[in-house]
Amino acid sequence: MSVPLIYTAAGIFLFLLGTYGLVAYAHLLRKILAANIMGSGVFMAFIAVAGRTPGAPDPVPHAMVLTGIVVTVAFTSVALALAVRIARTSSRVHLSGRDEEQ
Amino acid sequence: MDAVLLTHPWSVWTIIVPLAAAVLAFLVPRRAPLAGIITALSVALFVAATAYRIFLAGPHTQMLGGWQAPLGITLRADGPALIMLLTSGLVGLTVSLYATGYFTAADRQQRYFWPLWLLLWAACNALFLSGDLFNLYVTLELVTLSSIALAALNGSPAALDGAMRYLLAGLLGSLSYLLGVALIYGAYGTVDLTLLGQTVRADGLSRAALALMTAGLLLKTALFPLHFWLPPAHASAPPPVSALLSGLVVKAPLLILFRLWFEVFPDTATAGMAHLLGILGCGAIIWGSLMALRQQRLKLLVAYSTVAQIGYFFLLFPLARGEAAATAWVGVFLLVLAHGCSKASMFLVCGTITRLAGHDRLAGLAGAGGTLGARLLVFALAAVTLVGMPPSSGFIAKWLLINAAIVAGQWWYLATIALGTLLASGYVLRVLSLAFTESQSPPLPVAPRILRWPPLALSVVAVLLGLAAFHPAVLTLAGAPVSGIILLEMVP
Amino acid sequence: MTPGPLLLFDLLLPAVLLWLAWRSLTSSDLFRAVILFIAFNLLLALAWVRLEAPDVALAEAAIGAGVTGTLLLAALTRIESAAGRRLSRPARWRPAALVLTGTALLAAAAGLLWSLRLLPTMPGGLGPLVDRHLAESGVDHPVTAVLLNFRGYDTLLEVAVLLLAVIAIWCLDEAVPFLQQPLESPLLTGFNRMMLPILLLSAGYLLWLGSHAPGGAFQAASLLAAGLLLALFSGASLPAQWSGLPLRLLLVLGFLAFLAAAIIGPLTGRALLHYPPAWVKPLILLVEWLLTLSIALILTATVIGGRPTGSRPYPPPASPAAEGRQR
Amino acid sequence: MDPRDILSIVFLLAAAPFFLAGTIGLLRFPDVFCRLHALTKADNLGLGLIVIALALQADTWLQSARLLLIWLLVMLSGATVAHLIARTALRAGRKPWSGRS
Repeated sequence: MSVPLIYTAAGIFLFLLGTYGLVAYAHLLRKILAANIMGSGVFMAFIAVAGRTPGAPDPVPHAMVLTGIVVTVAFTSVALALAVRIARTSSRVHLSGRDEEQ
Repeated sequence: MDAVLLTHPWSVWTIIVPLAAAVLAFLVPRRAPLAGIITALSVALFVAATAYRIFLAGPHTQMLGGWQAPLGITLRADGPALIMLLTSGLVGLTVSLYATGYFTAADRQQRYFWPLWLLLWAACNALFLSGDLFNLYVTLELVTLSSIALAALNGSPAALDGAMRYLLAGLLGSLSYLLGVALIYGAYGTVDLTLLGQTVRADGLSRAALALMTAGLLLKTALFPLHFWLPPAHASAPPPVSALLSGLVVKAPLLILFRLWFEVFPDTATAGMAHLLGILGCGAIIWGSLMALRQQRLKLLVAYSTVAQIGYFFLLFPLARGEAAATAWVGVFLLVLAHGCSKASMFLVCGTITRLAGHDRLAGLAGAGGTLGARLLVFALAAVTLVGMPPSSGFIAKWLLINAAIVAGQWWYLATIALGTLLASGYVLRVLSLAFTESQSPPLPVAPRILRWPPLALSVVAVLLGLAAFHPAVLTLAGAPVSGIILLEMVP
Repeated sequence: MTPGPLLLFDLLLPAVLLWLAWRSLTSSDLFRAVILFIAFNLLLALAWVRLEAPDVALAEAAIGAGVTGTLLLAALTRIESAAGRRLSRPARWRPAALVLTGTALLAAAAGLLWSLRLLPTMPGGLGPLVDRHLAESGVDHPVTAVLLNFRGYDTLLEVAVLLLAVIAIWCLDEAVPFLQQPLESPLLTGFNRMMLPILLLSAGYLLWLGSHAPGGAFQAASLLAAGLLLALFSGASLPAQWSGLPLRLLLVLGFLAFLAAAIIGPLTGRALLHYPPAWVKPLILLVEWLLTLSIALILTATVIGGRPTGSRPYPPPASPAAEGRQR
Repeated sequence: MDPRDILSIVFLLAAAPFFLAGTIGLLRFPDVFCRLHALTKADNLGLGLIVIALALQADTWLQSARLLLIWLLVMLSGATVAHLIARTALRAGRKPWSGRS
C-alpha cells in the first residue's frame, strides 16, 4: 500500500464521518462543522489521489483544492450568518420540525 | 455582418454582462433596477445571437485563456446548452421586468435582490456553457449560494429555515460531487468532459465516481426522495425568487447529470442504474402531484408541482437507451423549456395574488372573481403548458416522451406520464375552481401593470412554443450525445 | 512515494486526524468542538506538507484554521448570546434509521475503498503539461500559473463566490458585535504596534513569493485580514463616511479588475481571459495585488458578519489608550 | 555523521520533554491560569530548541534567520494571547487555584 493511498482512504473516511455528523446532529453549528470536515476529507482524497504521479507533484489539483477551500469558507461564512440570524429571530439553533435538543 | 455574427463568441457575454451588472448593482443600489433591465435585454440578445450562430454554423467551443484542454477550461455552446440558455433568457427577462414592479425602492430586499439575482444569472449561464467537471463544481456552488441568499431574502423565519435546509443539502451534494471529480482526476488526469468521454473506462472506479456525482446532483436537483428541502425553500421565498428557483435553478444540476450520463459515462452507467433513476422519477411524479393536491396554500401547491415535474426529466435516463434516444432527448429538453416558462409564470401569478389578497391560502381565495379571476386566468394559461394540453410546448414534449416510451416498450413509464397528467389537471383545477365559487369577499384593487403583463407574456410564449417547436427541437440535437430521428407519430 | 522510514508517521497522522474529527463531532460542548476543529485543521496543514502541497498547507493554516476558526468562534458567541448555551448531542434516532444510515455509510466506505484498487498505477497528471507552458504563463510558480492563467476562469468565479458571500451576509443581518467591549491589555497595545506592520510586510512578502514559490493572493489576503481583525478587536473601527460606497468599492475592486482583464480577450478577437502576450505579466500582477486587497477585506467582512450600520461597533472606549490605537 | 547533524539531534531530543511537559500541564493542571503557565513557558522553550535544531540544517543564513523570526513571533503572540486569556478569565470571575480542593 503506497503512502498516497493511505491518505486517500483517510480522506474518504473523513468525508463519511462528516456526512454522519451532518445527518445525526441537530445543532446548526455542529452541522456546519461536520460539513467542513467532509470538505477536508474530499480535499485530502483529491490531493492524495493525484499525488501518485512520479516526479514533481501535479500543481493542477493543488490549485483546484485551493479554490475548493476558498469556496468552502464562503459557504461556511454564509451558513454561520444564517444560523446566527435564525438564533436571533427564533431563539433556536436547529431547524424547525426537529425535536428540541436536550 | 454575418461574419461577425457567426464567429464572435456571443455566449460568453451572457456570463460577463450579468457579472459586471451585479457588481454595479451592489455599488449603486439606486440604479440597480435599471442595470437589471439592461442586462436582461442584452442577455436575451446574446442568447438569440448564440442561437443564430448554432443554427447556421453548428455548435462551437471556446478555449478560455487560449489554453487547450486538458490544461485549460473549455466553454461549449451546443444544443443542450442553448436550450438551457433560452430558458434562462426567457425566465430571466420576465422575472427581471416583474421584479422592478414587485420590489419597491424603499425596500431593503430590492437593494440585495438585484446583485444576488444577477450573480445567480451569470452563474446559471456559466454552468450551462461549461465543459469542465471542476469548473462545473465552481459554477454550481455559485448557483447554490446565490439561490440560498435569495431564498432567505425576506428574512421571515420560514424563509430562513428553508434557506438553511437548502444550504445544508447543497453542501452535502456539492461535496459528494467533488469527491467524484477527485476520483476521476486520479484515474484519468483530466476533468474536460470531451476528453473524458473519449477515455473513460467502464470499470468499478468510474461507476463509483458516477454514483458519487449522481447522488450529489440528485440532492441538488431535489429528486424524490431527496426533495425534502425544496418545498419549504421555494414556497417561503419572495415570488420572483421562487420563479427563478423553480424555473431555472433546478435545471442546473440536471444539465450536469445529462452531460455526465450521456457524454462522459455512456457505457459506464448500466441499464439498472438508469431504471433506478427512472423509477425515482416516477415516484417524484406521483408523490409530488399527490402532495400538491393536498396543499392548503397556493405557493406550496406550485412548489410541490415542481417536485413532480422534476420527475419527468428523469425519464430521459431509461428512455434514451436505444432507438428512441433522440425522441426522448428532444422531449425532455422541450419539457425543460416549457416547464421553466410555465412554472415561472405560475409563481409570478402567485406573487400578484398574494400582493392583492394579502395571503395565499386557497380557502381564502374562494370566489375570487373580478381582478383575482383575471390573475387566475393567467394561471390557467400557464397550467395549459404544465399539464401538457395541446397545442402548448408541454404537450409536444410529453407527446415525444410517450412516443419514446412506446418505442422502448416501457409501458410503466407511459402509465406514469398519463397518471401524472391526470393528477396535474387535478391540482390545477382545484385552483381554477376557486374562481367560480360563490362568495362575498370584498373586491380587490387592480394590480399594477408590471405585475400583470410579464407572467401573461411568459405563459403565452410557453403555449406558442408548441406551435413553433420545430426549430428548438432541431437545435436541441446540435452537438447532442444522442442522434437519430425524432419520432413524431407512433401508433402502438 | 513509497513507505519508508516515515511509514509510522503516515499511519499516525491520518489516525490522529480522524480521531480529532471524531472528537470534534461528538464532544457535547460546542466550544470544545470548535477548538478541536481548529487543531484538526492545523494538523491537516501538516498532512498537506507531507503530500507535497505547500500552497495548500499555507491556505489551510491561514484560511481553514484561521478564518474558519474565527468565523466559528464568532458565530458560537453570537448564537449563545441569542439562544442561550446548549449542549449538543445527536438527535434521538429510531433504531431502524440508525441501522440504515450506518449500513449505507459503511457500504459507501467499503465500495469506495474497494474501487481505489482500480486506480491506474502510473497515472498521467497535468504536471508535465503545466511545466511545458509555464514560460508563457507570466509567472514562475506552477500553482500560481494554474490559478491565475491556465484555470484563471475558475479563480474569477471563485472571487465571485467570495463577493457573493459578503452580499449574502449583508443581506441577512446587520453587524452584531460579538465582543461586549474591545480587548484591552497594555501588552496588546505593544503587540499591535509591532505586529500590524509585520503582518502587512509578510502579506506583501507572501504575495511577491507567489510568483515563483508557494504563496500568493489568497494566503497573503488572509494574513492581511488577520491584521485587520486584530485592529478591529482592539477597538479600531472604520469611519462612518467610509462604510458606504468606498467600502463597497474596495470590496469589488479585485473582482472588477479581474473581470476587466478577462474581457480584453473577447474585445480583441481572442478567447475570454486570453491576455495579449506582451501584457500577461503586468496584467496578472495588477490583478493579483488588487485581488489581495479585496479578498482581505472580504474575509474581514465575513467575520464581522453583517452589513455596516454606520455606528460604532462598540460602546465608547473605556480608556483613552483605546483611542490611540486606532489606525 | 556531520557534527551539525548530531547537534541537531541533541537539540530536537532536548525539545521533546518540554513539549511533553507543556501538554501534560495543559491536560492535567487544575485551572486556566496554571494551564497557560505550562503551555506558554514550556512550549516556547521547546519551540526555541527545535528552531535551533532546524536552523543548523538550513542551507542559507536567510533561512535560519526566518526560522528564528518564527520563534520570536510565536513568543510574542503567545505572551500577548496568554495575557489576554488570563485577564478575560480573571474579569469573568474565575478564581485562581489556591492549592485546596
